[in-house]
Amino acid sequence: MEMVVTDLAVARGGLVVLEGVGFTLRPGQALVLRGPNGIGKTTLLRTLAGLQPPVAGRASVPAESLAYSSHADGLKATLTAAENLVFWASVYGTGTVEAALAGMNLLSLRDRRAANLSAGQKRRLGLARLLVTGRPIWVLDEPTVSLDTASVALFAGVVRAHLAAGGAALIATHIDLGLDEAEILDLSPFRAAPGAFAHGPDRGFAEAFG
Amino acid sequence: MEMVVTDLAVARGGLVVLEGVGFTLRPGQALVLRGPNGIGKTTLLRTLAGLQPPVAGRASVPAESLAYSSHADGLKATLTAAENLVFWASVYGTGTVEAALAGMNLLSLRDRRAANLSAGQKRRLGLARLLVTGRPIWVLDEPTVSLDTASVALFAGVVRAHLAAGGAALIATHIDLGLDEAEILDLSPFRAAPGAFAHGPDRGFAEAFG
Amino acid sequence: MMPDLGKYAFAVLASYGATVVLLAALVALSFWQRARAKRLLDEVEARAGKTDG
Amino acid sequence: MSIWEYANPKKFMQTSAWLLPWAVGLTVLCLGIGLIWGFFFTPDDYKQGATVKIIYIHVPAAMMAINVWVMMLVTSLIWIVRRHHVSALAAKAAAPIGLTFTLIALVTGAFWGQPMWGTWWAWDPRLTSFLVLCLFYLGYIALWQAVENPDTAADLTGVLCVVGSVFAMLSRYAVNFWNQGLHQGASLSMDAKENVSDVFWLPLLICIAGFVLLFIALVLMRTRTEIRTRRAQALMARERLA
Amino acid sequence: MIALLIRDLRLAFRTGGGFGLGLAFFLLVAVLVPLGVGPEGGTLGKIAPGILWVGALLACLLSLDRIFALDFEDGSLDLLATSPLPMEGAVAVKSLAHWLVTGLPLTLAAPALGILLNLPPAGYGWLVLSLALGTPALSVIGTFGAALTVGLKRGGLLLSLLVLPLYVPTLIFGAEVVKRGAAGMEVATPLALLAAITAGAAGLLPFASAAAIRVNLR
Amino acid sequence: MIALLIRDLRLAFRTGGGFGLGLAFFLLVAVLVPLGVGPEGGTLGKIAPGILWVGALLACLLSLDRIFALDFEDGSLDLLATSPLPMEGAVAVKSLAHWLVTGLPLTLAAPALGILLNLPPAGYGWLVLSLALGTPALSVIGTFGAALTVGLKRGGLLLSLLVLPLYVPTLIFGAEVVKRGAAGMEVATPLALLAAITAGAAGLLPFASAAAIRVNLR
Ligand code: HEM
Ligand SMILES: Nc1ncnc2c1ncn2[C@@H]1O[C@H](COP(=O)(O)OP(=O)(O)OP(=O)(O)O)[C@@H](O)[C@H]1O
Ligand SMILES: Nc1ncnc2c1ncn2[C@@H]1O[C@H](COP(=O)(O)OP(=O)(O)OP(=O)(O)O)[C@@H](O)[C@H]1O
Ligand SMILES: [Mg+2]
Ligand SMILES: [Mg+2]
Repeated sequence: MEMVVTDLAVARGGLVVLEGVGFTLRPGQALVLRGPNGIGKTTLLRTLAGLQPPVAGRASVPAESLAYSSHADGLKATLTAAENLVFWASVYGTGTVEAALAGMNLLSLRDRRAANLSAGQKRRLGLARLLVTGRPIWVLDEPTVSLDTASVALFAGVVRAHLAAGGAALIATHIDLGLDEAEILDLSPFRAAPGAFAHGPDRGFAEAFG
Repeated sequence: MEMVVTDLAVARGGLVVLEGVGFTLRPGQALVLRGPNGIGKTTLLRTLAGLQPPVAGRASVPAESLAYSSHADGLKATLTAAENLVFWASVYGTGTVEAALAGMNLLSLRDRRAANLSAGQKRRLGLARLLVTGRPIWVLDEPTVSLDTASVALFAGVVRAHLAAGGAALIATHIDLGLDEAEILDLSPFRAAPGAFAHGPDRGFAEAFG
Repeated sequence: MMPDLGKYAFAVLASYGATVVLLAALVALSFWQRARAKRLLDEVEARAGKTDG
Repeated sequence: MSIWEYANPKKFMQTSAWLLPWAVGLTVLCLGIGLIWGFFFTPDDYKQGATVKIIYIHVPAAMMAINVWVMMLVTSLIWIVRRHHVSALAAKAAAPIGLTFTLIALVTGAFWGQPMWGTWWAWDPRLTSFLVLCLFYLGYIALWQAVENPDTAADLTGVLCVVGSVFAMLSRYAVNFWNQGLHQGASLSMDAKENVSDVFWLPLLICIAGFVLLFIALVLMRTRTEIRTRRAQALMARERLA
Repeated sequence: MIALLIRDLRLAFRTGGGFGLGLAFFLLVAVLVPLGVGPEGGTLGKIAPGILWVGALLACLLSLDRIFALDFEDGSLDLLATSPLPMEGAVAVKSLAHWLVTGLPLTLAAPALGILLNLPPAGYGWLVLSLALGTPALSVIGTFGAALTVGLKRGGLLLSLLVLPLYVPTLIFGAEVVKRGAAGMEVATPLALLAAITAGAAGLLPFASAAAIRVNLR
Repeated sequence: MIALLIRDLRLAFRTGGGFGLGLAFFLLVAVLVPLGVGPEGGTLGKIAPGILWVGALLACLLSLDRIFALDFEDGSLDLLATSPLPMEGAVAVKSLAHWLVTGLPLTLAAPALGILLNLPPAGYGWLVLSLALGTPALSVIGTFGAALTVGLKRGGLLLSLLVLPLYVPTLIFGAEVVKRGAAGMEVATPLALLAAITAGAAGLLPFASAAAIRVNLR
């Protein structure tokens, strides 16, 4: 259940943005990705989630162990909070959603349609989805956007419980989550040099023109 | 150029969420709205922007003086950063967009399509729109979502310059903007009591059965 | 009793039949909706009465 | 006391509770007399034979199909101008009734057309404009159902009803222009005798009254349902807040 | 206002949803109908005016939901509503942009498709004229339907249901002009009525559309 | 997989985009064509099989972009792609849901519309049979088109353009079945071809669609 990333290079829009990224994520560990806007955090996380291929290097992610959460929440506006979760619970073949609703303090909103939630409430629901995946490795892209202080603390508690249960979490964020035990990985040193292009997805092209 | 709000009640989804809100926003002043998720910040700001009618009370906003920025950025993915701004500049009848691009540190991205910007870069572009409106009163809903620390500081500087030039700003946010001179208005005390219903949009129906 | 409708029996009876079916459906729908609304309102009012008198 | 008092939901509930049994009773009486008289005790027409008995449903349904839309137009306008909730809800309650009447007119017309014109359906102007009316009803009902917030829905459907009325009239005219039809002219015009003979005339009138009363009874009942639902929604919203 | 027009046109070109695609759909209808109906020239020639008009109408219809939906989703519509542009003006400009991108190219391309459908030679002029007079009404009415359904998240179908009955008079008069023209009969009456509908719709409907949008943004 | 099917069906009902509206559009085409073409029963009866098939095809087409677009926009598609569901299965389920919501009700309602278009009586059975056999192919092929265009932000038109040529064989054979059936000729050959297209498309296209989606999410 270890995620090992070695010398990874990732590209966005045909352009290498990060290269040489390497780290290991062990059970019980939380790793916070930091870096200025546009450095490539989202790109890196999407690559790890298997949504796009890496340009170079390897990311070994144990099969069927990863839950990804993106900038968007993937909520269906016309379904209620509970129905949204039940769907994901059955896709992942896990059981009940009560624990997840309780965990993100959503019990009172369970029969409210997602369309009628405020920005922060939607986000809480999106995060509750992680709890029903039953997956050990969480890969989260700015999970606390729009959350108030109380909810951020609640979320930190949820992550801590997940780590204590042997899970791991990789979190890209700009704000402080109050997860003091988390390691921090600053991506700035891995910003791809302009020359990285020569090894990028257009390598064949670069060579073709010398 | 003063915005005076007295005893305002606002509703969302046919339900009064805040009542008795009152404050005055004078030139040169910044007011930060705080409150937990779901208290009704977005609803209040939309009401002030004139997008929905208030349930009770008055908001006197000087005509043609307000610029609103919502959770969403209103960017067109296929237009470049500069084209997006030029459009708003001509809608508001102001001149050039160079100052705005420079102000939000977007000069290097000016010919990049909005679709190819990262989450934080998009947000910066969305905020640059405020600079081309030429409006004195800014009404901003969580403007710093997805911004990194440097960009938050940049934005705080922009707001400070706006205030110094006689503008005013009303900002709903969960995080600290580093605007120490701003006053803070906590909305929690204004949460509507269930009885507020009797003055709400459903008054007729409350009476219907006595 | 039954009038002799001759060769037009089908047209006439089908018209009356279809009308009865359509009207019955509308009336049934109305009663069903009425019952549902009443039940819902009674429930909600009972709850409201408990919480804030 | 002004007439607008009745636009208060409470007042409306009281008045309609009193009115409804009368409306139901009169409906049963009129429809019973009219239909039984028409079906059993009128002679066959010399040209149309027994099919003339369809007239007792077809004509009242056709007339009411149009009149219900007119009523919806009026109540929509009242909602738009004076914002009385009951008015908007009455329009919402009336739409399915209008749709049913339109369908009855279409179906009985089709059954009538088969022996008379030798076809179930012809693109006759009057028939066509009824089909268009049917579409208007469907769109109106679908829009009510699509919008969640009841006031928003009332506003949008109100605007649709007003604009739709104008276009419904235009289509009526267009369709007349497009095709000269097979259909009967108006028979209830000034000089009734010229069109429908006396024997059919009186039971037909009673049936028309019966359909009007049926509409009144149904619309009262359905408006009461809508008011109850609306009140329940309001209370549930209040509950959520608490 | 001009800025909005330019932006909308530019967006239509950039996203490839412009001229090319409206036309392509029209072309495809003109191709599919003979495929479905069968190739006899006589039948085709008779139904050509009607099919061409129905095709133009459907091509219009398909692109209606994009008039406001994209602006609503990305929040621009909120921002436009709080901008100094009057909503009525914005709505009118959006109708105009839709017509420039859909109705106008359809009108220009119609004669070519007339050939595919064996339209009688006398009909070509009237086809172009009737489309030129009638398609603006389609855009304006469609904008109204789009305004009613903006934010309802249900694709084009509810919109189609609402808009199609409103299209009936335009369709009838439009097709009638071509049919009569092709048969050499007089066309002044339907032509005048078509023009009247377009003028009336363009003059009045933007107000209704603007009201609907304001309600939907609430 | 069943969870996905249930969710998609539930969404279709909740958003009102279900049975009612697909049908409504089909009805509208059946109404508009006579309005455009003119009311003579003979002409209408002759073109009825073709028009009904073209109408079913367009009704299908209009709802195609909703198969993936909504899931893409709100991020669910990313999440589905990283879930344990194989993408091929998810795509097949989505085609099935689309057919249940569109193709099936169209098939059931077609005879009523046959009346409006003066379809000859012998054609009704064949109309239903051909639609029942052919509409699944429309859904599967349409899903492929939707997979190709997901995320391209350009409304239904590009999608229509891509998909319509793929629909041509289904349309031709389907309409041919009805036409021959209505005329009392033998229909075995087009019917067999129609069934073959559906079987082939349903068996193979989901793989292509899944591949297209994976590429589009990259
Ligand atoms: C589906 C088809 C039909 C529709 C939608 C339809 C519709 C109508 C309408 C709108 C009226 C006018 C009521 C009024 O304004 O007073 C009417 C009246 C009438 N219809 Fe039909 N009709 C249909 C078929 C037929 C057929 C096939 C016949 C008989 C051959 C027929 C016979 C009459 C007669 C005798 C009247 C009374 C004339 C009058 O009071 O105006 N209708 N129908
Ligand atoms: N389609 C594209 N074509 C070219 N460049 C792109 C494209 N999409 C994104 N980029 C660029 O790739 C870089 C990485 O973007 P990414 O979204 O991964 O950044 P991020 O670290 O997540 O930033 P943020 O904190 O703002 O979310 C950015 O500089 C962005 O401008
Ligand atoms: N359509 C709706 N129907 C009913 N209630 C709604 C609807 N939309 C929002 N609400 C509720 O109204 C309240 C106010 O929402 P609003 O978006 O204004 O909150 P907010 O203060 O902006 O929250 P956040 O910080 O999470 O953005 C919330 O409790 C929300 O759940
Ligand atoms: Mg990012
Ligand atoms: Mg908010």
